[in-house]
Amino acid sequence: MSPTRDEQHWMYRMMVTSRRFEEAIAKIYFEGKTPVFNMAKGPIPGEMHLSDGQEPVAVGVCAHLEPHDVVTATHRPHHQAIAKGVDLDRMAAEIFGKATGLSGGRGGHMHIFDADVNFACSGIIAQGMGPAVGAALSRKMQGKPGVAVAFVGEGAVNQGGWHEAMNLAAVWQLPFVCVIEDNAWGISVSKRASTAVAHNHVRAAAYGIPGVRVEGNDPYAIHAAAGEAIARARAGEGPSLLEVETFRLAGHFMGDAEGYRPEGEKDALFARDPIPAMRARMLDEGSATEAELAGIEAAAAARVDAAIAFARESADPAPEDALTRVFAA
Amino acid sequence: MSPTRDEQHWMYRMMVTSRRFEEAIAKIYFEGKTPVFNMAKGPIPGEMHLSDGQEPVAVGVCAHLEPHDVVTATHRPHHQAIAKGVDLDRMAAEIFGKATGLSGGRGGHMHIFDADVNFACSGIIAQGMGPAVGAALSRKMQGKPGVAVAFVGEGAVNQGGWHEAMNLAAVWQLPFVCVIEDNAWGISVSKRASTAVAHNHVRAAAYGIPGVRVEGNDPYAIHAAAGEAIARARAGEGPSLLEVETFRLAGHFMGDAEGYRPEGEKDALFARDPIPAMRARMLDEGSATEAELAGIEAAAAARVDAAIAFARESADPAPEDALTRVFAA
Amino acid sequence: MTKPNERKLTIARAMAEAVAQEMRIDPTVFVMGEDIGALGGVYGNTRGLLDEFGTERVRDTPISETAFIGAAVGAAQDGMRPVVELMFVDFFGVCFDAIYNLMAKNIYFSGGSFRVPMVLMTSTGGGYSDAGQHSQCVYGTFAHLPGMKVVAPSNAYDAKGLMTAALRDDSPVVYMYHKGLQGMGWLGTEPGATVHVPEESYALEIGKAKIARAGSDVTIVSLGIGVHHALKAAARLAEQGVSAEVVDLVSLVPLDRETIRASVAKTGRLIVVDEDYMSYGVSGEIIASVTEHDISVLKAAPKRVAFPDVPIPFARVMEQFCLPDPDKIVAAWEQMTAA
Amino acid sequence: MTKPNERKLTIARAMAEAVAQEMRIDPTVFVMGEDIGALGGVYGNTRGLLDEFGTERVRDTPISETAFIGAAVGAAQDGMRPVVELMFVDFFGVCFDAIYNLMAKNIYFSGGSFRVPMVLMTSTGGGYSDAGQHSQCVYGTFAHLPGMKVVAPSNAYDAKGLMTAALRDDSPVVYMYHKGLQGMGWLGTEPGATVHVPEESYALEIGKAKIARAGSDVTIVSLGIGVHHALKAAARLAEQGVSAEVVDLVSLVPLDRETIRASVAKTGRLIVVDEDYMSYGVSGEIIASVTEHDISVLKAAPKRVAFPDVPIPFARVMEQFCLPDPDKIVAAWEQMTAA
Ligand SMILES: Cc1ncc(C[n+]2csc(CCOP(=O)(O)OP(=O)(O)O)c2C)c(N)n1
Ligand SMILES: Cc1ncc(C[n+]2csc(CCOP(=O)(O)OP(=O)(O)O)c2C)c(N)n1
Ligand SMILES: [Mg+2]
Ligand SMILES: [Mg+2]
Repeated sequence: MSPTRDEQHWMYRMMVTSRRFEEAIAKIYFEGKTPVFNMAKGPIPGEMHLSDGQEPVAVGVCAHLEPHDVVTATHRPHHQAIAKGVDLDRMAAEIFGKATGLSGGRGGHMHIFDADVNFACSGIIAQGMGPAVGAALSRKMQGKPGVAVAFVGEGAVNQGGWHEAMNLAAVWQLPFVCVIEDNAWGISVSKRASTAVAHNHVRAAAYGIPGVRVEGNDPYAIHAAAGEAIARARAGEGPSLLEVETFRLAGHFMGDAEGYRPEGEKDALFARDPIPAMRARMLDEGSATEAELAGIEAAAAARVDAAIAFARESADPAPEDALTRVFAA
Repeated sequence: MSPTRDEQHWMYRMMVTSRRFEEAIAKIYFEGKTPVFNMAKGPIPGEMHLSDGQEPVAVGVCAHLEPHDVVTATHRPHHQAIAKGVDLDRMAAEIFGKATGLSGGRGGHMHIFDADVNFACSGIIAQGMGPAVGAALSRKMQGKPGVAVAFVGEGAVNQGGWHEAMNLAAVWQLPFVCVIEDNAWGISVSKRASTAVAHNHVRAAAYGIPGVRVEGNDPYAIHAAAGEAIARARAGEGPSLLEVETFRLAGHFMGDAEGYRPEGEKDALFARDPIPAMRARMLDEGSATEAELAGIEAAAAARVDAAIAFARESADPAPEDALTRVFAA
Repeated sequence: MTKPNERKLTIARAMAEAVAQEMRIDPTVFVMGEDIGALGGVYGNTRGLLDEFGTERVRDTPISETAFIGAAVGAAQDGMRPVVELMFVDFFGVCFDAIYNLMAKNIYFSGGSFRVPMVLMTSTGGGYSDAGQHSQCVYGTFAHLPGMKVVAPSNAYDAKGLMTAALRDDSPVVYMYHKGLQGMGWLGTEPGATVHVPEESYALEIGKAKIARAGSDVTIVSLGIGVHHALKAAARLAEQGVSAEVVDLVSLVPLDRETIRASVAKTGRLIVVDEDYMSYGVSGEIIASVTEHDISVLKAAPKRVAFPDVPIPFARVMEQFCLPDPDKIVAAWEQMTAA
Repeated sequence: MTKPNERKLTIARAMAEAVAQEMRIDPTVFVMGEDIGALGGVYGNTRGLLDEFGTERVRDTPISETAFIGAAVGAAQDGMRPVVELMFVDFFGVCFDAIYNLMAKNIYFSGGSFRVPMVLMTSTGGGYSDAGQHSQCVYGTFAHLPGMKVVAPSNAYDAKGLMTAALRDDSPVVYMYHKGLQGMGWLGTEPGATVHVPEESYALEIGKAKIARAGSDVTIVSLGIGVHHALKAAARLAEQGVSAEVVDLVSLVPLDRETIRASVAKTGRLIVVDEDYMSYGVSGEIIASVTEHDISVLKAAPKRVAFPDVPIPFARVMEQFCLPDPDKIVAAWEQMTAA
C-alpha cells in the first residue's frame, strides 16, 4: 500500500528536515576545529555520526508510529529522532551540550532521550534491542496500546544481544519490530566481511517470525513493508524483522576519510540520493506541486534554523550540575 | 554411514564407562551429605551435573575425533570428557579436589581441562563457543590439522555469545562444528518456553551453513551426522550446526527434585535409555556377542573403579597452593 | 529459642515475602529471570510467587541475560517495576553492558526524564566448593560504577526491608544476597541470618549502615556473610577482654561513610572483612574512606581480611584457605596489636 | 626541541611498531578487532600492519566482541599469540565474561597446563566530550578481578616496551591506552606522551612503577594521562617551593606497592590522581596499600583527585568539572597542608 498524499508530504518534510539538520550540524561541527581538527573543540565537540542518506528508513517506519509508540535508536539517531517527533529545539540544544538540551547536556548526540515521544538511543551497538523488547512487554502486560521499534545498523546484527532480544520477543510474541538499517558498512568493515549471510532478513527464520528485505532505499517500499510489520505487532501477532537497504552518504563519523570504501562507491550512492529521488517521484506522480515542495523545503529549513538558533543562544549548564540526576528525583 | 564394528565397540565402551562413572559419582556425592543434604559436605562438594542419558551425543561425535582435535564442553562435561579421551584418573581426582587432579583441585567438575587431548570446559553457558572457534582459526592459520567442536545445551543457543561465534566461524569458514545437546530442558525451563523455534538446527540458516537435527538420541544416527559435519570441517568446507535430541535422565544437578517436569516424562525417557538400546541393537545386528559386551561392561566398571580409587587415595592439595598458577609459569 | 511473637524467616523467604507484598499492592511489579517460576529460584527467593501471581507476572526467561535485563530497563522506563534475577553474580560478564551502561545510566542520560525503577537481584559468594565461576562476590565491581544503588543484607529482617525499599525506589537497585545466608538447607545455613521478620510490609533506608554490635577497641566493617564472621570474631575477642564494634555496611552505594568514620573515631582501629577479591575493591575503599578523612584517629594501621587476588579454587582446603573467617579476623587483631 | 638521535613517536606509533616487530619474528602473533585493518585502528595503533602482514594476520572482525575475544583465548591456548582490540573500554560490558571469567581464569582452571598468551588492548578516557559510553577508564574494574595483568602506559617509550613485554608474556595482559595520549591529532595531544623511542625492540618489566619525577614533600601517584596532570601540578608546586614526587604506576596488576610505599615513606604525603570513578577503584586501593602498611609515615591524611561517582557528562563544562587536572591536584595539596 502506497503512502497517502499527506503521508508523502510528511515523509518528504521529515526527510528534508533531517538532511538540513545534518547539514547544519556538519557545518557547525567544524567551527573551532580548523585549521587543526581537534574533536574536543568547537560548539559541538565529541564524535558525530550523521544520517545523510538514511532518512527513508526513519520516515518509512515512523510514518506508522504515534507518540506513545516506543523507539530505541542508535549512535546515528538524528533522522530517527526527527521522524519520531523528538523536540527539535531541545535536541539541537542537547547536541550543543546546553542547559536547555533534552537532558541538560548530560547525554549529547548519542544519547537523545525524549520521554514525551518515547524515544531513546544509545552509543552501544545493539543496546537498544532489550529496552525495546521490554517496552513491548510492558505494553502487553499493561494492556496499553503501542508497539516498540528498535532501529539497528546491519553491523549490530552480529552482536549477541541482538539475537537474545529477537528470541525473547518471539518467544513472548511481543508487539515489537526490529528495523535494520543496512548501509553495508560498520565503520570501515563491510557487511560482506562481517556477516555470514548476504542479507540479514533471513535471520528471522531463527525466530520463526516474518523477515522482509526492502531494496533500493525507497521510502515508498519501506513505508509499505513497515506498515505491515507494525500492523502485525499492533494486532498482537508478534514481532517482525525488517531489513532495509540504505545509503551512508556521510563518513562513519565526522572526520572519517573513508579510504576503505571502494573507488566510485560514494559517487554512485550520491547519484541515488533518496531526497531528490522522492522529490522527482512526487512531482512525477502528481502527489505534490513544485510550489508545495518548495514550501515544505522552506519550512524545513526554517525549522532547522530556529532549532539551531535556540541551541546556540541557550546557556551552558552549570558545571556542578554534572553531579545531579544520577538517581531519580 | 554406520559405525564400523570397532567403532560400535568403542562407542558402547565409552557410553558404559561414562554411565558407570556418573553412577559412582552420584553415590559418592551423597557421602557426608546425609541425613541433612548440604552441598558443601562430603568427598565431592559443590554442584554436580551428571550426564546420564546424554552419552550418545558424546560418543557419536567423538568417534570422529583425534586427540589433536579440540573440544570445548559444558557444565555437564563428564561424558564428553570421557569420549574425548581425558585421563580418567586425573579427571576423577579433579572432581574430588585432589592434588593429583587435572588442575590440582583448582577447577573441579565444571572445569575439566586436559591439554593432552585438547579438552576444556566451562561453567558459563555458551562460553566454550568462542574458544572453539578460536582454536579452529588457529588450526587454519597455522595449517595444522584438526577441527574444533563446541558442545552446548539447547538452552545455550539463546545466549548471545552463541550467535556471535556461529557467525564468526561462518564468515571465516573455519573447521568448526557446534553440537547442540537438546535435552529439552535448561534447568527447569523447557525448550518450548525459552526458544522461539521448535528446533535449533534451523538457526543454521542465519549463518548460511548446514544445519542438521538428529532425533531419538540414537548413537548410530548421531555418528553418521557428526561424521559428515566433521568431514566437511576437515575438508576446509566450513562450519556446521548439528542438533541432537538427547535425554537428561538425571536432575539438572544433584539434589534437583525435578518437580517442574511433567508427570511420566522421566519414566518414558528411562524406557528409552540409550545404553540398553544400543546393547540390544548390537546383539540384534550381530555386531557384538553377549560375551564381548559383558567384557566391555566389566572393563568399563573396572576402569571407573580404578579411577575412583585413584581419586580417593590421592592427597588433598596444600591449602596455600590456592595462590599458585594464577599466571603462566 | 523462639520467643512467643517471633517469626523467624530465612533471607530467601523474607525476600519472597517482600516481593509478594509489593506485587499485591502494585500491579506494575513483576519478576523475570531464569528458573524463578516453577523452581522458585535456585536460591528460593521467588518461591511461591508463581502460584500466587501466575506466569504473566512471574516469567521464566531464556538463558539470555542481556535481553531480559535490557528488557527490564525498557519495561521500567515504560511504567513497570521489574525485579530481575541474575542467578549467580558470576554471570554478570555476559550482560554487564545492560547493567552498568544501560540500567545504571539512562536516568542520567535522560537528564532525569526517564525513571528506571527496577531491582536486579543476584546471588553472591562461595564456601561450598562451587569453584571459580560460581562463587564470586564482585561487590567492588558493582559498587565502583555509578548509577546503581547496591545493597547486601546480612539477615532476614534487613533482607525484607531492603527489598521493599528497592521495589519502591525509582532508581535501579542491585540487590546482592549471599548464598550462605539464604537459609537453603542444602547450602548449609548461617543461623544468625534467620531472624524475626515482621509480617507487615516495611522499608529500610538504602544507604544506611548499622552497628551490628557495639564496642570500643576496634571497628570491624563488613557486609553480608562477613558480618557473621565479624560477630563471631567479636565474641571470641570479648573472651579476651577486647571490645569489638561490628559495622554492617548493608548498602555499598550509597556508602554510609559517616557511620564508619564515627565508629573508627571511637575505637581507633579498623579491620575490614570482605569475601570479594582484595585489591581494588570494597576493603580498599573502606580504608581509604577512613584515612582520607582523618588519620589522627587511628592508633594502628588498618587491616583487611579479604579474598586473595586469585580465582576461587574448587578444592575445599584451598577455598577455605582463601575465605575470610573468624580466625583470620582474630589473627588480624593480634597482628595489629602486636605491632 | 628534538635532539640529534631522537626519534619521537606517538604512543599509537610506538604500539604499532612493537606489534610489527614481534609479528616479524614470531609467526604466531596476529591481530584481531574492529576496524584494525584498513582503518588502522580508530586510535591509530594498528596503522601499517595490514599493508605489511595482510588480511590473514590482521583481521577485521564483526561487531562480536564476545566471539572474537573468546576466539583469541582459544587461539592462544592453541599456540597463537593474539592481540585483540576492544575499541573503547566502555564496551567491556558486552564481552566481559570472555575477559574476566575465561581469558583471565583458564590458566588457573587448568592448573597451569594451558597457557593464554594474549594481549587485549583497549582505549580509555575522556576529555573530548564523547559522553558516558565512550569516555570511561574503568581501570579499577579490570584491576579488581584476578588472572589478568593490567598495564597503562603514560608515554611512547613505555608503550612500546610494555607492548613487547605483553606480547611475550604467556599470561593474558590487558593493555589500556589513554586516547588523550595517543598522539592522534584529532583528539588533541598531550605532548609529554610523545617521546624518544628506540628503533630496536625492547621489553619493559610488567609490574614495575616508575618515578616520573623525584621529590621530597609529597607523593603524587597516578597512571596514564594522570601522570601528565601530576607532572604539570608538580611543576606548579615547584614554583611555590614544594617538591613533589610523581609515581607513574605503569602497571595496575601486578601493583608495585613497594615503590609507592617507599615514596610515601620519604615524602610523608600522598595524593592519588585517577580519571576512573572515585569509589571502589584505583585511588582507594593506593591509599589502602599505603595506610595498611604503615600509618606512621603519613604527615597528613592522603587525598584523591578522581572522577566523581557519576556517569561521564557530555557537555564540556560538566566533563571538565569532573575530570582531574593540574589545578585540582594543586588544590588538593593546598587543602592537605592547610589542615
Ligand atoms: C558493542 C559495541 N562495539 C563497538 C562499537 C563501536 N562502533 C560504533 S558504530 C560501529 C559500527 C556500527 O555499524 P552499524 O551497526 O552497521 O551502524 P552504522 O554505523 O552503519 O549506522 C561500531 C563498531 C560500539 N559502539 N559498541
Ligand atoms: C551465562 C549463564 N547463565 C546461566 C547459567 C546457569 N545455568 C547453568 S546450567 C543452565 C541450564 C543450561 O541448559 P542447557 O544449555 O540446555 O544445558 P543442560 O543443562 O540441559 O545440559 C543454566 C541456566 C550459567 N551457568 N551461565
Ligand atoms: Mg551499517
Ligand atoms: Mg538442556
